[in-house]
Amino acid sequence: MRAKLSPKDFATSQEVRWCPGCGDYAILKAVQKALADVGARPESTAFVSGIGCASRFPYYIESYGFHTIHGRAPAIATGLKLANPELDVWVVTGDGDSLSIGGNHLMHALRRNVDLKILLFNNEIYGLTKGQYSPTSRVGTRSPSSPTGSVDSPVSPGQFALGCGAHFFARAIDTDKEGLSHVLEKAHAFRGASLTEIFQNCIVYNEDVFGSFTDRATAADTQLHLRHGEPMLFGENRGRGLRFNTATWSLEVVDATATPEDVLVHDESNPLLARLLIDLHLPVALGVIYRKPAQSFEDAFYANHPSRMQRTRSIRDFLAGPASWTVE
Amino acid sequence: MRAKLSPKDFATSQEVRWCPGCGDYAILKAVQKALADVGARPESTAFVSGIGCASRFPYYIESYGFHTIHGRAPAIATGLKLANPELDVWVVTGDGDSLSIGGNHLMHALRRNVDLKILLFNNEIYGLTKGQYSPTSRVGTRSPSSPTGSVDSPVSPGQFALGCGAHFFARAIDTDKEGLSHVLEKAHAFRGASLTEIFQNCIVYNEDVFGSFTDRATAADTQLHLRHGEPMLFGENRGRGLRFNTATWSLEVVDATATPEDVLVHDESNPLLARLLIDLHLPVALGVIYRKPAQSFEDAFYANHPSRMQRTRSIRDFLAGPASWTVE
Amino acid sequence: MNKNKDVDSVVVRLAGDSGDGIQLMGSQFAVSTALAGADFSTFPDYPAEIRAPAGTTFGVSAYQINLGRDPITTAGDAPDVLVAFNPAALKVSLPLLYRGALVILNSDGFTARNLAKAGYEKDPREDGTLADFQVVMADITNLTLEAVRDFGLSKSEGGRCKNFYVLGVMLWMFDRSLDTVEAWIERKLAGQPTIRDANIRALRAGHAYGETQELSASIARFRLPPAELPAGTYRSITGAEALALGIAAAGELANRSVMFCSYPITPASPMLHRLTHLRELGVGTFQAEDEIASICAAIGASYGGMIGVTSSSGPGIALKTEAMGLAVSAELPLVIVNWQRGGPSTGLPTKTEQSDLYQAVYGRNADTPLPVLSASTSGECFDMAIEAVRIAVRHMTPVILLADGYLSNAAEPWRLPDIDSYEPILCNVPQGGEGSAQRQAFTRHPETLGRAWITPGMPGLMHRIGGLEKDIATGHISYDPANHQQMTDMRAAKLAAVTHFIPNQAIELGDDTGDLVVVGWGSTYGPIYQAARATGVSFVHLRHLNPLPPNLGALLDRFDRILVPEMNNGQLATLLRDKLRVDPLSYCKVSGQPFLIRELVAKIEAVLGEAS
Amino acid sequence: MNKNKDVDSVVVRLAGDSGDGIQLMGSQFAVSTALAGADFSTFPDYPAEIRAPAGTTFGVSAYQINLGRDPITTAGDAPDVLVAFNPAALKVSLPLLYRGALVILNSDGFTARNLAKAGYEKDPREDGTLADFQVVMADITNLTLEAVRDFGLSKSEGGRCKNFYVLGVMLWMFDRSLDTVEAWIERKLAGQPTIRDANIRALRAGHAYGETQELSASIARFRLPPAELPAGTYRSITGAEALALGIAAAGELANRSVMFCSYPITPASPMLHRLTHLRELGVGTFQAEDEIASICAAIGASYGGMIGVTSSSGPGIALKTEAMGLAVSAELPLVIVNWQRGGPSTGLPTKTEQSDLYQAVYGRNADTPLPVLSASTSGECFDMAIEAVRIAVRHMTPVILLADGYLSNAAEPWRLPDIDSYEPILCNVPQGGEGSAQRQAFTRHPETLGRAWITPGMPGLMHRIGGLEKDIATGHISYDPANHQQMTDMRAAKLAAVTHFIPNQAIELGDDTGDLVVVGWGSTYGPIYQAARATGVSFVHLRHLNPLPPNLGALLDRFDRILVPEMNNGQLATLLRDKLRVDPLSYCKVSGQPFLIRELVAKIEAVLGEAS
Ligand SMILES: Cc1ncc(C[n+]2csc(CCOP(=O)(O)OP(=O)(O)O)c2C)c(N)n1
Ligand SMILES: Cc1ncc(C[n+]2csc(CCOP(=O)(O)OP(=O)(O)O)c2C)c(N)n1
Ligand code: SF4
Ligand code: SF4
Ligand SMILES: [Mg+2]
Ligand SMILES: [Mg+2]
Repeated sequence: MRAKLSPKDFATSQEVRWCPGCGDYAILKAVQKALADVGARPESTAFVSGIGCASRFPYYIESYGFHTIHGRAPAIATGLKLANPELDVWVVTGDGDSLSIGGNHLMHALRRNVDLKILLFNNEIYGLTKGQYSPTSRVGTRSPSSPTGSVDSPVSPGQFALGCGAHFFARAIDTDKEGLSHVLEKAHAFRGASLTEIFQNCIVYNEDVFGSFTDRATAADTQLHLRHGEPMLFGENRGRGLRFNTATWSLEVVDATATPEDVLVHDESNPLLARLLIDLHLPVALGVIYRKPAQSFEDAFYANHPSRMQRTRSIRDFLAGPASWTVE
Repeated sequence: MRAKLSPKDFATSQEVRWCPGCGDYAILKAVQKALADVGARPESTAFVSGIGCASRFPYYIESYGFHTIHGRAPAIATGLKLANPELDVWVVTGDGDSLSIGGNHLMHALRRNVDLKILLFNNEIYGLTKGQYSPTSRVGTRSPSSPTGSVDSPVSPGQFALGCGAHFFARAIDTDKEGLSHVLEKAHAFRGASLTEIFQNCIVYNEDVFGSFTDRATAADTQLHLRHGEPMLFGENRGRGLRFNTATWSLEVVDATATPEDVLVHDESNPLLARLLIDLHLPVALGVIYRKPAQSFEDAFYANHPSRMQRTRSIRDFLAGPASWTVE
Repeated sequence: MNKNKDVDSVVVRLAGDSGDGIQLMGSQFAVSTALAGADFSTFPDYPAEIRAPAGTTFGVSAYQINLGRDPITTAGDAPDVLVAFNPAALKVSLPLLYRGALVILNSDGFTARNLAKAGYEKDPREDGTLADFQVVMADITNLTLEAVRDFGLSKSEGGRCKNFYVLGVMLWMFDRSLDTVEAWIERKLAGQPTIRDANIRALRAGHAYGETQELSASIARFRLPPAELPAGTYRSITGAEALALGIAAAGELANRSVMFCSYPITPASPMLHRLTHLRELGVGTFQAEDEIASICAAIGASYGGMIGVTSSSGPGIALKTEAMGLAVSAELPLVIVNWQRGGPSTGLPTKTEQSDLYQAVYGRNADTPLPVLSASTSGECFDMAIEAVRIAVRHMTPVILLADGYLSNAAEPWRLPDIDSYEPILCNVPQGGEGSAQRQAFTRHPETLGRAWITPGMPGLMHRIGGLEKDIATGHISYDPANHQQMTDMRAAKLAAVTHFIPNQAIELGDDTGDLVVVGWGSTYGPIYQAARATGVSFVHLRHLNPLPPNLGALLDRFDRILVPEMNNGQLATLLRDKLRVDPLSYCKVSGQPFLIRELVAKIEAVLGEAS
Repeated sequence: MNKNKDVDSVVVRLAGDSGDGIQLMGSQFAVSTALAGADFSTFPDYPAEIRAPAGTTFGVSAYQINLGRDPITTAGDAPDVLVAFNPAALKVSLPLLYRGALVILNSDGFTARNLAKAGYEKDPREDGTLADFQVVMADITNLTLEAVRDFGLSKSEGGRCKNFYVLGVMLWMFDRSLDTVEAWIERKLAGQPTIRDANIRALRAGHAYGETQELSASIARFRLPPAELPAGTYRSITGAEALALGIAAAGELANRSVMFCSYPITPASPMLHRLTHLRELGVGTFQAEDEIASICAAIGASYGGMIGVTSSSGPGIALKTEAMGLAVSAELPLVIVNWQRGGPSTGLPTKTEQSDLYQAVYGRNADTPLPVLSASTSGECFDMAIEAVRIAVRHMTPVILLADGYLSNAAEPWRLPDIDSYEPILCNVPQGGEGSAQRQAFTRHPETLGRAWITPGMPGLMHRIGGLEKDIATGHISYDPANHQQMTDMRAAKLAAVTHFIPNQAIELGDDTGDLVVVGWGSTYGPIYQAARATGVSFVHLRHLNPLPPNLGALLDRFDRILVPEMNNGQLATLLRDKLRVDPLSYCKVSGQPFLIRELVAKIEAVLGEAS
């Protein structure tokens, strides 16, 4: 059996070119560690990205890497997976790359359930092009292209993914080592399309846009870390929990010490619960929000292919077609 | 006040070029009737379509019409709406046009809530290109491009729309005059992006794919016609109803005569209920499934525009810029 | 009149409603013709609507076939025989006919309603419209219903057999056996025995109808001399079939699997459909969500080590141009097949044109050179597909192969190739070499300038590629000015390197020097061949468009004048001016229809007439 | 040494980390220069990374400015003065300098770590690397911190003021007043009083530093003669600003609102940003989800009666080509601005190139002709924007306007135009006319061939348009062969019609006949102008690329040889060969950098040297 690799083994010689203080650095570290922890092999791992600051990622991971074109990474990764289903393929993308120009390919990769681990670095801004608002920017975002505030209502990556028929959706914060490692490992273990939204701080163009819940000081009250099969608790010594109000069809916070029986247990296979959790604002739901295994696209593709993409006959047998004749 | 127009007034001189027996004919009649009923004016109405059999629609409606390119109708209609927000703009599209190549533009039109009445003729097939499977085709669909059956799991127009943040989603059957007229009028009355999925029979390439619930004989048991604020009843003399099972988070059929109090009342503003209704198979939910008014994109755009797109100053005032100097 | 007419070739046109099964009838007639040893060429001409309203002129579906002694290279300028199922079919076909042609009409189709729909005020059968033609009228619908009476089919079901009834008549007229058609019906309709038997009955009845007085009295049967095709085994093939087979064959020659990624579009779809039946050849087909996704998936497949192929027609190719740039920059093999159609925009989807040459050669942002090939005949699509894959993997570059709507549907006899006679296709497998994997990935073969095809999964060769400019030596990102110049020059040199691997341009017909040479490309081969043959001028036909064959300049210099007929507004003429500094005369036809031989003959004679 | 140096022009280059505020400092220096009446031209040169790691060579951000007596048309070949904030900045800039140039170094930046990062084994300040230069070293960081000490800023905050400190020094060196800069700081930093005051303090301290012995002893101040610009009011302007203003002005001249629909991309974004500030001019900006949506929204806006404009750079333009075909087919006005950048693919996003000419002229499927224009200087972007809109609405066609990354960012003095001197832009409003609305919508103006611009909302004129071929008379869908030929000819004729409305080509410099003429287009205007001036050859610069000016062929025929310098691999040369049958010499530079005057002079002299 092969020697276990360390995070360093997944680092390249290339100088990292993000702005000092960019959340991408923390994500890079976490991914390198996760790859080592899950025992990934560099030669059978590929990182495919689009264009954007986030999409520079492949240059910094010692594996196969393809920095493609804006918005198309899921489509290129789909082709790669069809050519070699055994590869461990990660897609790294930004909120603009995946939800602006790339929305269609993301939708189809998700609904087909192609076995791709998609990491969406959501900083709610177009970083690389110098800070215009993105499809995840909140209404009123002031940016070079919206000096008086944006008017487009944003799309929610989670709601979008589930609407497309995604089988896996998780969330983490760039600098939350533990939470991020947890979802990365779960995503890696999932054979199918997984979308992991990572709240990433763009220190230059959208600093602290997630401050309301990423701030460590208040984390206990603002973050809900989900675990399948465990009660949804948060707050100081996990004193509060969530309950489903059947009258309003919504989640509400309850005193978990007073009425523990009311507290919902997280069921990652419940699509309605997932949708409620995605929209939750205080606390913000983190971890694996939805997970429902199903046959992956390439597995279905190969299962449906008579020769599993092998050449079992020669072109000779096909040239003559239905009817042929001979001329002496 | 102007003379009320009749459906005939919305017919053009052009020979209709669909296959005999195509569901599109019934939709055309219904739309012409609806336009007359709601008192639409031909000069302030525009139909914008993409490419496909469905997208031939504008040629047959006496109003302004733009038969554009494949998948782009929502984007072109958005520009038209920005140029003239008072127009009554309808987008006619097919399942391939809107959810295959056009998925991204549909998503953005919906999340921005552009005031477009989008009619999606879903026949679960690419008609115009001679019958290949589409993104709404069921797994196993045999077609010229999937002789042994398709392997892609389909996307649900309704789930997709809600996932994108749509504010209006309705459904009807091509040949169901009453149901179709009802949703067309509701869609017309909604200022914002409305997506109306019309189950359309492609008699040539996908005949009767919706037969299980469009068959008139069994309609009572297979169709649930929704009305906001009314109990969800169906079946012979509306003897059955739907109840929300809080344990399984799902809808279940109950005997409405026995336990009327259990029967859910339709609330079109409830997004969770909407998602349950969209996935319901027997009966199939028809009518306005979800409706949540919000400011339309162009209204927000104009409200945020200092001069509401009028020229209130001259270029003269802007030429000099921040600093200028004079050379004698 | 004598019962048998000896002719060298006959042009038959079958025309009716989209619902009349004309295309099927035509292709079956072609196969029977072929099996009897005649050379032939067909031209299916159908509307953009799936089933346009019955009886309308725009709804007419036609199938023209030219059969006889070889070389038959076009479907023929003008039909000698027309079968019209209704007035609309007569209306649109009549202008094409020579005087004296035989016109067979389905009288049942000539109802007042249909006459009106076709825009006939008077019945053309009575007002002298057909005076110049030999007319035969038959109540085909009724005769067919008669024939299939015992099967208890509904009137409409029974009526649908009439195409086979007419086919029976045609087969009698050309003295062909019914066997192949019957075998085909047996196969196709095995599932519906009644329909099957009814159709066979109709076919035989039609044939019998010929034998009997009614017809044989009035018209002659055609007797065609056997074609003098080179010895070998033949089949009838369309361009779509040949290109699909060629791609699969290339995979076998390269010993790689093929991933065909496409999005349906007229007239490219038939290739996708065909490839779904070649899966045992290691061919996979992926129907993507759009053209951008399809080329991207093909690029991903090539990156993964398979031969990535994508296909579309003009509007879809336009959407692929950004990704082509990525393939050029990342230096990945890829074949892009363009089945050209009438434009601009949606244009005339079912009509043919060759107006995407500009787009293929010049249609990308930045200096992004890539090889461009084209196929001249349906059968040649096979060889050009192999050539395209060969160039793509040899030079590690995307290659565009131009075909068109005419080739996609047109059938011709095709001599089965001996696959063993083809050179294997060699891939640039990593040579080891020194330096980092990054360096190795961008180490180029000295002659082809193709880089090593290193694919994910290979141990120890992990590296990064992308669309940013790369250092020519290390393969890492580089914005260095001098390096960008070197890389730009390298990309130009790589295209030029292709020149050393392609054959010299041969002359199809005529002397290798003289007053006038006609230069063509693509599906205009057929009509130009006949026109050059008729006028005796020299004829050069291009298959390699970018780069052009090494000797082409010298070859053309040996002629005083160059005439370039094209189904576009002069795109090859531009290319020749640009690359060879010659100044050809353009003869452009942009009507969605192929050139007629007589149009070309007239043009050539006019040019010869002018003092050079 | 004497304290004052009289010179005609000086080239200054400021270089440091992306984080050092070089670009800001440069543009402020430019404005102060301008206000003092000097002519100038700037060239901002920054990395693709937002804030590349400090101290790295690829992270160097530079701003070069050439100032002095007019005509200054380039940022200068080689700096006379270099300010380097760190070793990396020195490393990348040094090769550009002439011997004897003045080099000002920020000693604080020369730490061992930074020297290593820049790849210096030895300290260039000590190993003789700078022997040929006049070197001044100053602990700028410390001096700055010193200056702002009392504001109690953190070390990093304080350090960030050093660009203003250096700006102070430069203003002293060129004898410029501090007022404009101070005013600017007051405005921009009104919100942060401490930072504001600290920066002003730093600025003054830098200026004072010059006055004091330390500097004035060692180096000379530059005394520049006043520029001899034509009388008028001037401002400093970049191409992005000028093009934005031009589009808004065109809207005013046409009395229509403008809808600008775009998707951000380097280097096109600045135009989008600029237009968001012109909304009171009836300009709207829509940031679409991608390039396809942006051109489609612009088409929708034009269909709705506004002037639809979209913009991008090469990769984004590639995605727009399908929709351009729709605009050509539907005959709607539209302006597409392409800010060209280095390619292929993502290429070198922040570097300039003019390699999208092929794409603009030939880059669409089918025969889809459309007018193509280009801007030569930052200021000229204003007039060309108006010309583009004028042609688009006059002929009812999409128009491509080519600019590039250099123009987008380069600033120059611009004489404010008198808007009243511009012809109003007339729109093809429906003329009533007879026949159905469908017919009226496709009734064309006899000279322009522009159809009537009928927009939804107009009573009684409802009609249908689309991308399928249309009957030339009725405007209804038509697949008729003859009609398609007529429509294809009409589209070609419409492009040709533009020729009658554009000015004859003038000669920029030199005789109108002779041995050699240099032909340029786009942003190469500046360097070619100077090179032609220096060598005395004739110079022709094109603004109308498709169609070409009516007299161009005749004009070029009056010269024995034509030299075409381009920042691409010979694209204009192809166009001239194709359209004018001339055979120019190409001089190609594809390094992402503008031509240097000396490169062009050398080339011209070499060409003149060869016997013609
Ligand atoms: C076809 C194309 N369109 C536009 C661009 C310009 N562009 C590059 S990255 C980007 C968006 C980046 O935003 P995001 O995806 O959120 O990534 P981030 O930089 O924020 O990490 C854009 C618009 C491009 N490179 N290519
Ligand atoms: C860019 C482009 N790609 C592909 C096509 C071919 N095409 C035309 S319609 C269509 C799909 C039609 O399916 P759908 O949208 O469901 O409409 P339907 O015909 O079923 O009503 C396709 C693939 C095209 N016209 N343009
Ligand atoms: S711009 Fe923002 S996202 Fe991009 S590298 Fe800098 S901090 Fe990170
Ligand atoms: S193909 Fe299908 S959808 Fe298209 S017109 Fe015919 S029946 Fe209707
Ligand atoms: Mg982002
Ligand atoms: Mg469909």
